[in-house]
Amino acid sequence: SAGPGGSTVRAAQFPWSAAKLTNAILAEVVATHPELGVSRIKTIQVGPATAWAGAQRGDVDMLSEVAMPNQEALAGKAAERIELVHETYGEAGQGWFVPTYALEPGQPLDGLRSVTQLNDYADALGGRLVDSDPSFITTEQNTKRLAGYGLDLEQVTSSEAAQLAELRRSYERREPILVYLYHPHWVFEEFDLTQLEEPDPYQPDCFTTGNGACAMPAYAAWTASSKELATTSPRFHALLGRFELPLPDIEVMLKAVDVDNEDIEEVARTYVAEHPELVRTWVG
Amino acid sequence: MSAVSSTGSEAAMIRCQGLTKVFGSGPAATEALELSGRGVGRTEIQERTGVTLAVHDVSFDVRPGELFVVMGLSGSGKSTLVRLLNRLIEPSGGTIEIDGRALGGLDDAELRELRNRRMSMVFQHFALLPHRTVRQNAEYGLQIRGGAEADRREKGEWALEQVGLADRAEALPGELSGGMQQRVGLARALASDTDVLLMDEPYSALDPLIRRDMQALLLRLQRELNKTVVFITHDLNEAMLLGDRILLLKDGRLVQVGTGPEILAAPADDYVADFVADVDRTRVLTAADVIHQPRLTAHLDDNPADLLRRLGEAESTAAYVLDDEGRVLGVVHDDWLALAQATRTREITRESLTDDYLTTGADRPLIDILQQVGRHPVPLAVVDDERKLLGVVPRAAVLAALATPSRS
Amino acid sequence: MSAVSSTGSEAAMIRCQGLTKVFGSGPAATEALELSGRGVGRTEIQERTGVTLAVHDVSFDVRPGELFVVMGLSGSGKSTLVRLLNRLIEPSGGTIEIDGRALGGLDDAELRELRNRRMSMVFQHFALLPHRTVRQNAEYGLQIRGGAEADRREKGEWALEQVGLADRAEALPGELSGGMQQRVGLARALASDTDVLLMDEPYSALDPLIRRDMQALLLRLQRELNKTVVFITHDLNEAMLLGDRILLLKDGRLVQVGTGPEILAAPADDYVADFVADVDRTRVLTAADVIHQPRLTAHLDDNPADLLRRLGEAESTAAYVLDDEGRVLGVVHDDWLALAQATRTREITRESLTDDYLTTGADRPLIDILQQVGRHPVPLAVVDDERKLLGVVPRAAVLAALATPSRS
Amino acid sequence: MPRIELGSYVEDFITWLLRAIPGVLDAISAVVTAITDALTLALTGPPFWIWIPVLALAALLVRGVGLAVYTLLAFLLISSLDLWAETMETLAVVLVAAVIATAVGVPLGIWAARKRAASAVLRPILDFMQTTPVFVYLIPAVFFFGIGAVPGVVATTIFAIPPAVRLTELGIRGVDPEVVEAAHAFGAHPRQILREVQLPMALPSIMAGINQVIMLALSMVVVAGLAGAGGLGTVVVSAVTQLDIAAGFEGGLAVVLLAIFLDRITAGLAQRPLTGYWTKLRNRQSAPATARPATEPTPAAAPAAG
Amino acid sequence: MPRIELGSYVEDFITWLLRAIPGVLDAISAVVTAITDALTLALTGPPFWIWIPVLALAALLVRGVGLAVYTLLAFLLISSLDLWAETMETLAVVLVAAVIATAVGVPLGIWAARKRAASAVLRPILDFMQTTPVFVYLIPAVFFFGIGAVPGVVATTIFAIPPAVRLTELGIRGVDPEVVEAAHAFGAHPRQILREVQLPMALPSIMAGINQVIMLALSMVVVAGLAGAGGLGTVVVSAVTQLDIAAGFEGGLAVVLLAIFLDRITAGLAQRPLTGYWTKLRNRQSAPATARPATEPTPAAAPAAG
Ligand SMILES: Nc1ncnc2c1ncn2[C@@H]1O[C@H](COP(=O)(O)OP(=O)(O)OP(=O)(O)O)[C@@H](O)[C@H]1O
Ligand SMILES: Nc1ncnc2c1ncn2[C@@H]1O[C@H](COP(=O)(O)OP(=O)(O)OP(=O)(O)O)[C@@H](O)[C@H]1O
Ligand SMILES: [Mg+2]
Ligand SMILES: [Mg+2]
Repeated sequence: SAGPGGSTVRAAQFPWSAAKLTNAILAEVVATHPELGVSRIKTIQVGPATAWAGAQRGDVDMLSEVAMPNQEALAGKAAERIELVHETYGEAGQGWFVPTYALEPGQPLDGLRSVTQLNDYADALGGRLVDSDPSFITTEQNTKRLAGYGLDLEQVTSSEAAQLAELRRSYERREPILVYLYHPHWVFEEFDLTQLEEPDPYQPDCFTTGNGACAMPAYAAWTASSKELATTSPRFHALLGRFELPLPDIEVMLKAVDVDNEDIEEVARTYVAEHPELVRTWVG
Repeated sequence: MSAVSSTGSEAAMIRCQGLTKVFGSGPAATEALELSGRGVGRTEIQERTGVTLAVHDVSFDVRPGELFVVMGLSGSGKSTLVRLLNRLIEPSGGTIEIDGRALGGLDDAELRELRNRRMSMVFQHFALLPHRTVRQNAEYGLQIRGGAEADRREKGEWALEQVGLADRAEALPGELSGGMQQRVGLARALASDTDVLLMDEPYSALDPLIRRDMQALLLRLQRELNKTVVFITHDLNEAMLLGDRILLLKDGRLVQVGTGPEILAAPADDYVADFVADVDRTRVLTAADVIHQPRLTAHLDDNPADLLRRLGEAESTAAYVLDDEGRVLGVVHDDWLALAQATRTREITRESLTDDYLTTGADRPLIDILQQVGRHPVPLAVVDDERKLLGVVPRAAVLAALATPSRS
Repeated sequence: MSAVSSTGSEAAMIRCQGLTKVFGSGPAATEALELSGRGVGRTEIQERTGVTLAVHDVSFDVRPGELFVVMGLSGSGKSTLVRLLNRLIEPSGGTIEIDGRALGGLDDAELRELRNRRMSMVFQHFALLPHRTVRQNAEYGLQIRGGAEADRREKGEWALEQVGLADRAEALPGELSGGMQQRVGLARALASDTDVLLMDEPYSALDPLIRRDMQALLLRLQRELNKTVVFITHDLNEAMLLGDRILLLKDGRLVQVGTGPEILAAPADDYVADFVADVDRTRVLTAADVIHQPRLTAHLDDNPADLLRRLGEAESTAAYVLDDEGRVLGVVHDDWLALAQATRTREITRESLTDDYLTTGADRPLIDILQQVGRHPVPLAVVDDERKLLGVVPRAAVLAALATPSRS
Repeated sequence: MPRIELGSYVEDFITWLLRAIPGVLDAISAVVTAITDALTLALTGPPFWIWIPVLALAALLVRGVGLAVYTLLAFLLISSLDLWAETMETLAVVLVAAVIATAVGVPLGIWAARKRAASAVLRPILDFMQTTPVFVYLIPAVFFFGIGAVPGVVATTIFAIPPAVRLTELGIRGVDPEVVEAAHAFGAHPRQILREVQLPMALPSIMAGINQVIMLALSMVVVAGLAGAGGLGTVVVSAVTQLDIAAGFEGGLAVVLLAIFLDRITAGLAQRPLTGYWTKLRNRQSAPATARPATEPTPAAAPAAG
Repeated sequence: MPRIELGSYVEDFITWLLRAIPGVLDAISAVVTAITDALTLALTGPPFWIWIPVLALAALLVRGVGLAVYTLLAFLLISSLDLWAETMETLAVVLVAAVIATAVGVPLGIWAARKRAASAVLRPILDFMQTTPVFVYLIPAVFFFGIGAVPGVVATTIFAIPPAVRLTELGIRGVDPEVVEAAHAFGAHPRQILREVQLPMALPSIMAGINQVIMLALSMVVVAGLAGAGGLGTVVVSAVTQLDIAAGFEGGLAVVLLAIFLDRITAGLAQRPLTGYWTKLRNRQSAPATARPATEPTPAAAPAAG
């Protein structure tokens, strides 16, 4: 919809900081570059499922921070209207982590380095892998990995919030815990965590036809855009096709937002101001 | 037993034919009716079928302007009967006509119209609206009827004044004593100003003074506005005082219907006799009930000597002297007669008559004439409006009438 | 006015001193009390302060085994008064002692104990437990008391039989008629078998027959088990029949307290007179109330000639003959006396006496002696247990006593 | 057991529905959106220092000084937590949902109280409405009505209707049958009996139902947030995903303060006699006119909602 | 407005609490876990074809043939949807939460009915319990009790208590004061009055409260799943987050079938006279003994929970 100073873009905003940051950066870029023909990015905060359900109807024009391959199935259902346009960042690592303090000498997990050793530490870990949301694709992958590695651990799923709360609880009590986590995440800024080594790297068929005894695939975030946007705001659509953020930058910003409680818009503004070349590559 | 009057049915305000109500439903109810038809008692029916036969085959007429009293043992079906009359409960059998219209044939709107404009009811347990003030309760029937606020206000005010609660108009029912609550229920029915009043023990919680006022009020309303009233009471004296006719129920069946004195004089069975035994006869019985033919009356042209002889035979000392139309002129005493005989006077002179006698009307209750009976040598004279002698009331007759047939 | 008997206070079962209850609280209540102290009427207090003075400065004693009746206008504070007696409502002022113990000093447990074991209550509006059967309602007091199931069952059964509801024991209160519900409330109080019974219009919904039975039951219980009863009623005849003494309330104040005949004979004011005007005197008044000194009695050794002269002076034709202890031997007639005078007989012989007379006890109600009064030349004789002549009842006296002082 | 593919039939049905009656759905959506937006605009448009006195005044009129003070402090606290706008957005959604739920629930409850059959049919439906996890119908709701306030309002309304129905039914069934009988005896129309006898006498129960409607509506704030309704739900969800107890608590506190305010206001509206200043004012005004204070009969009020 | 950092104080307080009383928290956690686990084990241990007849029999005894048939069909449907184990896990959590909520809520309701002050104090607390978004206290609950069934039970219980309190209070306040007065007049102890007069007479209202407790507990299934309690919540969340309407609907349906079952069972337990076969059996047994059927006085029942 075209306004006096350009059109308004409706962006779904997932309720986590990375998504908010991405949208804030895009909004800042749009504001400082009127030639993009977008007067405003109107964000609507929604959960992924609702967002994609709305996307199927054409309620949103773009989605940022689309976690892949987690939301692949969701995105598939909206493919008629919306397509994934570009990877914002990739090669984000994920895997199983333990608190670093627990690895120290004399601590319960002293000597734990690799996932293959986990059966020896099952008792210390309460026999649990504290996984995240049951709907994550990684939850399925972790199930296969537990079987593949022959680990005798219970896979506890709840929600990301509960999982992180459990992590904090263990931290407070200085207890050992095994959690699945992914980058980029503020949690790494707040807690000192160590990722367990994986003997075998990720193979594409590992979780489909393979035995599941392999590392987790790298994680990526994408930007998705409605096909309509290409006609209503072609320049902005083109920008989305080039929009990328370096992973370390994101983690720095996440720390500022989530750990130091800085204002998201402020962080985004500073970032845009301090990275003119990056912005120029986006704007083209 | 049927109490349908033989005079034209178009005259009846309320007419019930074979009215029956069974509490309970299904085959048990049918069985109960059938058992009852075979004369099985209510308690036994209750035990055998589990349903209660509250009213069974009751027929009666209430004439317009009649004050019709219903009495009976506790649980004999009186409340059920009046509830049937405005179809608050549907009869299991029988028909009811109000002013010639069959109640069963009315649709909802007509029934509402009838209840609202023709009949109003006073409930045994008051059934006031607890969240409304006394005034609002009193105005309830009118409010349903709709119409001008001012008129409603006025009638409500009037009704509350009648029952003596005008000063508590803004109180809530919960703040009133039992008798006051009952009077609010009364005011609600009165304010509606309907032809027919159904009153279920309306005065049971009232003290004697207020009750007396309420009785007078009801009689006045009936007389002046020709209201038809069906009135349930347990107070025999009240029933006798108010009731044009009294209906007696027993175990849901009609036992007797008639005027108070009729029932007193000829109870249908021992139950009725026992029921009315406690009545205060000084208030129920009237002069007419104890009237006797005078043993001896004289005329002015009677021969004194002759009269004196008859007096002696009758063991009396004096006699009423009447004129040709039978009007009382006075009393002649034996001493004057003896004198007249001695002086050979041939006729009784007007001057010889004394006025040491008393008269009363035939409809006066005994309580009013007790003082006058036996004050004089001649018994109390019962006269009509023209002072014609109808009879006399001897002292002994009063005492005999007042005494109850002794209970076993 | 105080009704505290002067005889020793230790004799009182219930003793109230200056009992006062104001519905409402705070300064308005204080003001109301103060206004009332200055003699301002209740209606005015109500209007000025908004609170109701339900009971004000009432003092009385109830003796053990006494049947104490409370009467008064609707709203005069009767229900409030009995509720004060078992502290269902806290008095605003005054004290109550039950069997010598101040009610105000009891702690909760003692109060419960007292209510459970010493007093039971019949409520004006029944207040049955709607979710329990008639039987369970009747057993309620006992169930609270605890104790053997069988005993409870037996007493409950007994009480239900007394009130004639044994066959409805498994019904729920909602399925009963008004009078039946009232009798369940009665059974509940009776089953508890306590010394003191507080009864708030317990018979108001009963028909005459059952009511008569219940009255007899109460009198029997009182006589045989020496129960102390505080009984509220609006039925004057009931009050007179049952009440050893009657207390009359008006606007929360005590107006008069005394026995029925006392009140009838000497009403404290017009209110009381008016209140009792409607009473059925044939049942309230006894022979003792209409007793007269005989104008003439004779002894066997009286001179017949002498006696005949006295008889003539008294305008009588016969006289009672008594022995030396004053016992009635028989009646002597003027014709025998005339004969004796002619034959110069010096004494009255036993053979000359006739037995055409009737006797009665002093406590018989007039209704029972009406038939006997005036049947004979001698008036009805009132005698004590040893046939000593206490007096006579002339016909005129009965009629005069029955007549009401006429109302304006 | 053979696997029954019940779910897919339902999914097909929903898809079919979506194609069959898009007009209707869009119309509903448009109406609800318009109302909610208008209300939101009205509430968020004027700044907090205008609204707070207005709300406090309303509290004063309806209930009295106590609630007015509470209102003042509570809303000041909310705005000092920087949650004013979000709270007003939530208030708009909750008001719309609660009014709809009451308007639907109370009549259904009346119906259920009158007809045993209606009650029997409604009961499992109410169980269904209350226990189907909102997430289940949130997605179809988004399909039907699009992202935004509408699916939130719809989900909230569905969840909040049952207590209104249940407690209305309970209340009306509990009314003394003799009083109802008396009303019949005076020829009252069932409508009149309902309005003048049953509803007023069932009022405590109905008000408990409305209280629950409001509480349940507020408890759905977060879910409404997930569907894009904005408001405090958004705040809470973000806070929770960031494990930010502080922000989450503040968001929750704002909801609770709002809940207490609404609870008290509705309770105040139902109270007989009214204790608020409005009544006092009215009485004071009418006094000189009629020369007798408080003779004005308090109108027997139907409950706050229709 | 100056920004008040209320949230951080609370966060600090929670953290402090966690450090100060870990023993207490662990004990609570252990007890609730033990109960829930035992119940879960009992429910999920035996296969469905053992449990279904047992449940149907219970339905028959408590309520009658109708509910027995429903129970049979409903649970067969659930197991044919492959949701048997999840449903039983959910049932365990819901039962524990509902029993605790009733056991806490009804006494609080009694207290509130007796003392105006208690009622006034409780009211905002109840508002708080019902409207604080569960997500807000879910995180502290996980802090305190660890991931698993316990925070789910705790959150569910907190959310489900208020209707029990409110409706118990409403019911007891609605009891005819004259009947209570009569009980006093016969020297009944307040405890006896409560048990024999107030509770039985308030039963319809209290049962409506317990119904709401169960409904609200079931409506929290998903939230319990978010805290790691497993059961149907997990099914629904996974389905919904993947836009799998079919699976979501099936999960929701299982919850609803369970809800209807529990609703009817509790309603059956409260009904007077009892209509189930248990009563009929008992009557039939007692008949020859006393030679008169149905003379056995039905014990005036206190509500299902104490
Ligand atoms: N709960 C109450 N609140 C306010 N006023 C009350 C309350 N109960 C009684 N009253 C008032 O107290 C007065 C006395 O009432 P009470 O019930 O004692 O009268 P009563 O003599 O028993 O009358 P009745 O014969 O009609 O039963 C009445 O004016 C009544 O309005
Ligand atoms: N709702 C009901 N359900 C079952 N039985 C009932 C019902 N109402 C009345 N009955 C029964 O019907 C019979 C007649 O009751 P009704 O109320 O008509 O008596 P009544 O003559 O008015 O008695 P009372 O003088 O005691 O008021 C009684 O046996 C009663 O138990
Ligand atoms: Mg009756
Ligand atoms: Mg009274």
